[in-house]
Amino acid sequence: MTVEFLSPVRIDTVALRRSLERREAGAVVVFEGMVRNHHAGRSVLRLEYSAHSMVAEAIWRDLQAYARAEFQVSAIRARHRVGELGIGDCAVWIGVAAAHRAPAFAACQWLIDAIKRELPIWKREHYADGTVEWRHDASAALNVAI
Amino acid sequence: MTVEFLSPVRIDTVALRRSLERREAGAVVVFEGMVRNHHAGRSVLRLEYSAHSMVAEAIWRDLQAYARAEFQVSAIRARHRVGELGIGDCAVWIGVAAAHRAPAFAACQWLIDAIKRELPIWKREHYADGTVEWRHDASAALNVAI
Amino acid sequence: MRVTVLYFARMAEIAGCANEIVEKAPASASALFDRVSDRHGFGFGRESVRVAVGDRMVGWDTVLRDGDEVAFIPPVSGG
Amino acid sequence: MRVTVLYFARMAEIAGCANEIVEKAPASASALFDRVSDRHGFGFGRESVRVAVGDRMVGWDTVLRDGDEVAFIPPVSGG
Repeated sequence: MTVEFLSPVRIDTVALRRSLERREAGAVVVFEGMVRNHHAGRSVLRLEYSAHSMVAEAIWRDLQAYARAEFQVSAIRARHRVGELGIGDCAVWIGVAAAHRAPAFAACQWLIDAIKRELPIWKREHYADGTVEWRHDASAALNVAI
Repeated sequence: MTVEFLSPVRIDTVALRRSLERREAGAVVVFEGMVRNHHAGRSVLRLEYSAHSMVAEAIWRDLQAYARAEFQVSAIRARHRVGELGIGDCAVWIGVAAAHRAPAFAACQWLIDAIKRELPIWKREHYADGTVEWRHDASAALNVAI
Repeated sequence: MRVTVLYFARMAEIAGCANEIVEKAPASASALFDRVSDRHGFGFGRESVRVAVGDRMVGWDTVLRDGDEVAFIPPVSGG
Repeated sequence: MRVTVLYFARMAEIAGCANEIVEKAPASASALFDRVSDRHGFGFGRESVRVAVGDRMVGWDTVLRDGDEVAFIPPVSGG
């Protein structure tokens, strides 16, 4: 089994980046999703992520295999946080190493889109007005086959 | 004057990344161009970068201003090495923070394309067969207006 | 036939639990969803929900087996 | 009129220097390029070279002034 995709503790972005070193790779593209202090015009204080871990890990392995087959890349690494996060915390980290930059950008962008669309992960936002809401984004309801 | 874009010493990627922290930014996209051990089927041992520094710094300021106006981004940071580099060294680092991921990806990709096309920087590759060559890529000769 | 049903996020909040055992479960995933939806009133239509059995996403016409772990996946918001 | 001309990369290698002073320089950037190209035999046509005066990229028909620092920019390979 591979290292797990979901992380209940702070994502070690420096170690992840280091694990992408490849002598043949001329390009590394990294995407980091951070907890930001606003959503749809509302002020956000903090949030929680919950996941169906077993399914999320399985789909992540499928996405990674698909990206390796589809794009000319040397290495892929990613983590997604679960649990409680504060503003500025890293919620998701995706890194792609490749010989050339075009496939590195394409794979990284495809992976974050697929993660947001496919993985059974939910965020619960705590707003400055005291309300707390699970987000179930309508656009994410579309079941797009990979 | 801003901090300089060209760096004669190792690029401190961790410090650059940290300087992109923004509470309103939900997305950070980073591109790193690394020295790879091959070019056009030939084995590369190391390389040097030379630049027309004054022009490179001036054009970089123009590119950055253009990207800030064109894309919805919060912050942009970048460095390009000059001098001698080994395999695996970071040659260029570009980081973009934005509220949303689409403009962060678009701006980062536009910036590396523009840097490669517009800036007066040249690499000299040392090959495993003992030859040393300045690279003057034909495709980079096109003077595309930004 | 007896299956375990898993709930997440707003669905878990409405059900008041993260999982429950359903005895005499219907044969298909869709019929199971209709049954637990009637009981809990989730407010999510089947067109916006996906279903997983074990670690795999499956179609609504999937036939369930005794002991299956069935998860209903409301619209996601990861990333 | 006297200008300083800067060379880079392969052009500097061919010229044997990174800069030189040109006395009685012609009035335009293009004429200056033709003159130094004739002298050094760079092998780069004007269609593949750009020109900068000071810290600015300029057109080939730019009129030069005494004391200008003129750089000829062969195809680049940064990044």
